Amino acid sequence: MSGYLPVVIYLGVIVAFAVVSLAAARVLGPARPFAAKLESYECGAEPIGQAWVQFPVGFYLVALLFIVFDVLAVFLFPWALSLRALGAWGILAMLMFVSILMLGWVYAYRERILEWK
Amino acid sequence: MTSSEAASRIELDYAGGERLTMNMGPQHPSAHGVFRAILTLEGETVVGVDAVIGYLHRCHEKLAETLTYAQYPSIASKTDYVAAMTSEFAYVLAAEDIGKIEVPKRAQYLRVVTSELQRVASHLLWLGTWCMDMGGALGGGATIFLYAIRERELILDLFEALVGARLLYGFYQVGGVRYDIPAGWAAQCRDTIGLIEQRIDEYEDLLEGNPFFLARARGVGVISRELAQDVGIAGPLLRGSGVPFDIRRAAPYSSYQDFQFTVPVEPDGDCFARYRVRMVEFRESIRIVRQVLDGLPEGPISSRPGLKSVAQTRIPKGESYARVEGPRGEVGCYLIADGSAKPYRMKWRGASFSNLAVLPHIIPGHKVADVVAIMGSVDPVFGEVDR
Amino acid sequence: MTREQAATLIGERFGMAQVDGTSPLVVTLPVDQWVSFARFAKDTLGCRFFAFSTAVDWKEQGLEVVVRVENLDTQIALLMKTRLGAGISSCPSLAPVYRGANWMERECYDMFGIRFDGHPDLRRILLADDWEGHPLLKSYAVDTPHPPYR
Amino acid sequence: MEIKAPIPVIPAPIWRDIKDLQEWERLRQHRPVGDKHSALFESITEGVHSFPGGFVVTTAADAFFNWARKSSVWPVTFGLACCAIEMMATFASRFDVERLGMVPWASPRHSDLMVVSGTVTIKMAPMLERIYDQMPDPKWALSMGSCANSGGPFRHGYHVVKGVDRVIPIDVYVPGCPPPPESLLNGLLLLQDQIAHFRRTGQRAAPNAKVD
Repeated sequence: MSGYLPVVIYLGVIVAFAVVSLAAARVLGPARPFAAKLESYECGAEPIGQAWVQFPVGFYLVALLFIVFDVLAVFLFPWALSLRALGAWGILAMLMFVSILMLGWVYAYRERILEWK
Repeated sequence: MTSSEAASRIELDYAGGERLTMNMGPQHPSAHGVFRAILTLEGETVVGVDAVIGYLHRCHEKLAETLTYAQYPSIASKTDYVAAMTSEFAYVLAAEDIGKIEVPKRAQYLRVVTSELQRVASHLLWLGTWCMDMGGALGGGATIFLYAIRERELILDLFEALVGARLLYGFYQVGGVRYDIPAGWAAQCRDTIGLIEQRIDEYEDLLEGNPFFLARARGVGVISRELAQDVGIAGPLLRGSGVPFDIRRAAPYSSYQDFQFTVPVEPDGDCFARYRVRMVEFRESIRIVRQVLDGLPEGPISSRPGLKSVAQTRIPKGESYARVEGPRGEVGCYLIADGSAKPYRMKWRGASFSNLAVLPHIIPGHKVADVVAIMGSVDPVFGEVDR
Repeated sequence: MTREQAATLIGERFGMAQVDGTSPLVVTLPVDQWVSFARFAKDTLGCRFFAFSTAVDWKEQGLEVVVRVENLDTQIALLMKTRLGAGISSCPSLAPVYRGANWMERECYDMFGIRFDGHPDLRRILLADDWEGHPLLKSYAVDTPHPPYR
Repeated sequence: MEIKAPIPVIPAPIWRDIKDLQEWERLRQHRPVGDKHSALFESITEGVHSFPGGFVVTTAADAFFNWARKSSVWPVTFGLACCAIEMMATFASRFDVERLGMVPWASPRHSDLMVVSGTVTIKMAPMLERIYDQMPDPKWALSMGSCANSGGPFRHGYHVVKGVDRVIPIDVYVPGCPPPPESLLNGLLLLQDQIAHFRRTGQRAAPNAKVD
């Protein structure tokens, strides 16, 4: 059980860092909100039009693709570290995993999502 | 019709995506000063530009009617404050043209040296800010900016030794120039331009081998030859669109005819062409400066020596339009004198005003990121746009 | 096409215009021939480069609009002038002929109050849209205070 | 293809229907005069002061906060005119401001200092004020160049605001037209001294009689 102590301490430090920095900002920072300050910043001019506009779907798809390959990266790191222990099976498993994602990438490429029209 | 109604009137006809009206406002890192473009976007493509200028309108032309011929040149240098020498040059040339005031040969040569050095300094600032605008694509944003400003400081040291000021000088006066070059200035000038010449080759290797830079500069912001002349853009923009027009060659003033230099012309009129034209202009200006330093004649530096005689310059009745090839194009001064100590009317033809007027014609259809690249390649200076 | 040929051509085609000066050919025109002369200069004389367009306030004699166009290949420069007559402040616009005139004429309207008829969108370009008065007129004092910034 | 975009009507800035300076002063009061510490911080310091010798803690805290604020003042890049070119030269390689801990930042939301470098015109004044308003609160303003100090060579122009302190409260004035980078650095160091001597009660080291 004691093996998990460093993990708990590490989680504590992460949470403490987040809480302390936010609390310090709220306590020490002189918050003086007033109308002009809370207006949305548009290079100094009055905001024109609303931002709540239907965006083209291209933006969303690019974000989606990023998520997929980000998850891929998350799995690659620990795999790379422990590759020596896994041996040949590890490589085979990762190859299958990556090829599935490559399938998704090929589909995205053929659907011309990446070219910005 | 308040702005909210204007916004609600956005048509939904195009590909389902609504149009977003966005403000590339006066305070914008790539605005090169106080320029506000109200962009109407569909996704990433710009479909409409409404340029709003006038945020730096400092009443130059009205002030010119209240200041005498000796007072105004130092204010004139604030129109194109990145190239202050060539701005004063136009006003002084117009006044001398009306008054038929003769400028001694040495003063003409000094004027050519300072204008060409000013062109190199101004192009250095252009290169720096343009590459910083294109940001991360060129290796971490401020790389070229820090190099270019480092070189520009060397030229500002030369001007500080000559005039005492770094950016805005009162060097030109009606009838000649105010200061003569101190001892050792010529040698220091030769070293500086020699150093800058090698550094320019470094910048070219750094940039032209960079695929990001080529992708962002080639084929972006194409100005056709016909549109260029129709809107009246001048200088590197005009020569970048294939029109071989340079005032120093077409109508040589202040003994430019004594020097050999080539006028760079690029046919295809996009950002890369303008970049090529300016890089060649670096070397041509350095060549001119060398020729001037070799052939600098002796003699007086002003036909009206002493500040008193300058202060009493009376320009007889008449009018004239004098133009100078500034780093951004044709800087002109249309002067109407009525014989008193102050001009009756002074119209300042700023090169950047016309160069900026071409933007609403070429920006629609580009991406938002290209707008930044086009703004940088047009290189407007807003003292000259808003006057 | 040298300057003399251009001068003679102008003389025949536009009888009313006086032509003088050498480096810029100064052509003084009546107002009604303004747009037709501009089109003539652009097409036949080949002056496609639009340098600038401005105005001058001659107090009693009224406003005068000045336009300079150039032919970059043959170095012919034309300085077109037209006197609008005392008290008149409207002039036909050159924007349909030269696209460069768009912003320049907006500035003339902003500074002199000359209404250019035929101009696509005549708004103030340098001053705020609700600025009272036209500053470059001789009747406008240079330091007219504008509340709230004295 | 000629795409005609709907040209949005730009709403006139608020000062259009202001009759005179008094009404404008009354309107400008909408901005609470920001002191440099928050109300919660004040109440904590009051509590600490109730203990004997509590001043030791608060002065130490003050010194620490002032040191932290002084050594990382981020200027918003607000270049208007010729002084902006000299400001760029100060930000660049030879007269580096990053030695003072100043990172030139593009958006007012992340910056503490506004260097007004250039002529403030009447069309630009509302924009300048809005950007100053949108900066988070412990903020300072430095007026660079004689145009920003008092209108400078364009003082008699009809379109020029006779000095930027008619628009926003200014802490340091740097003379010059344009001020060479050395004098701008001198102004920035003066500002850092001013920040360093900030007392708990929130007054500036030298109260600016004209604005406060």
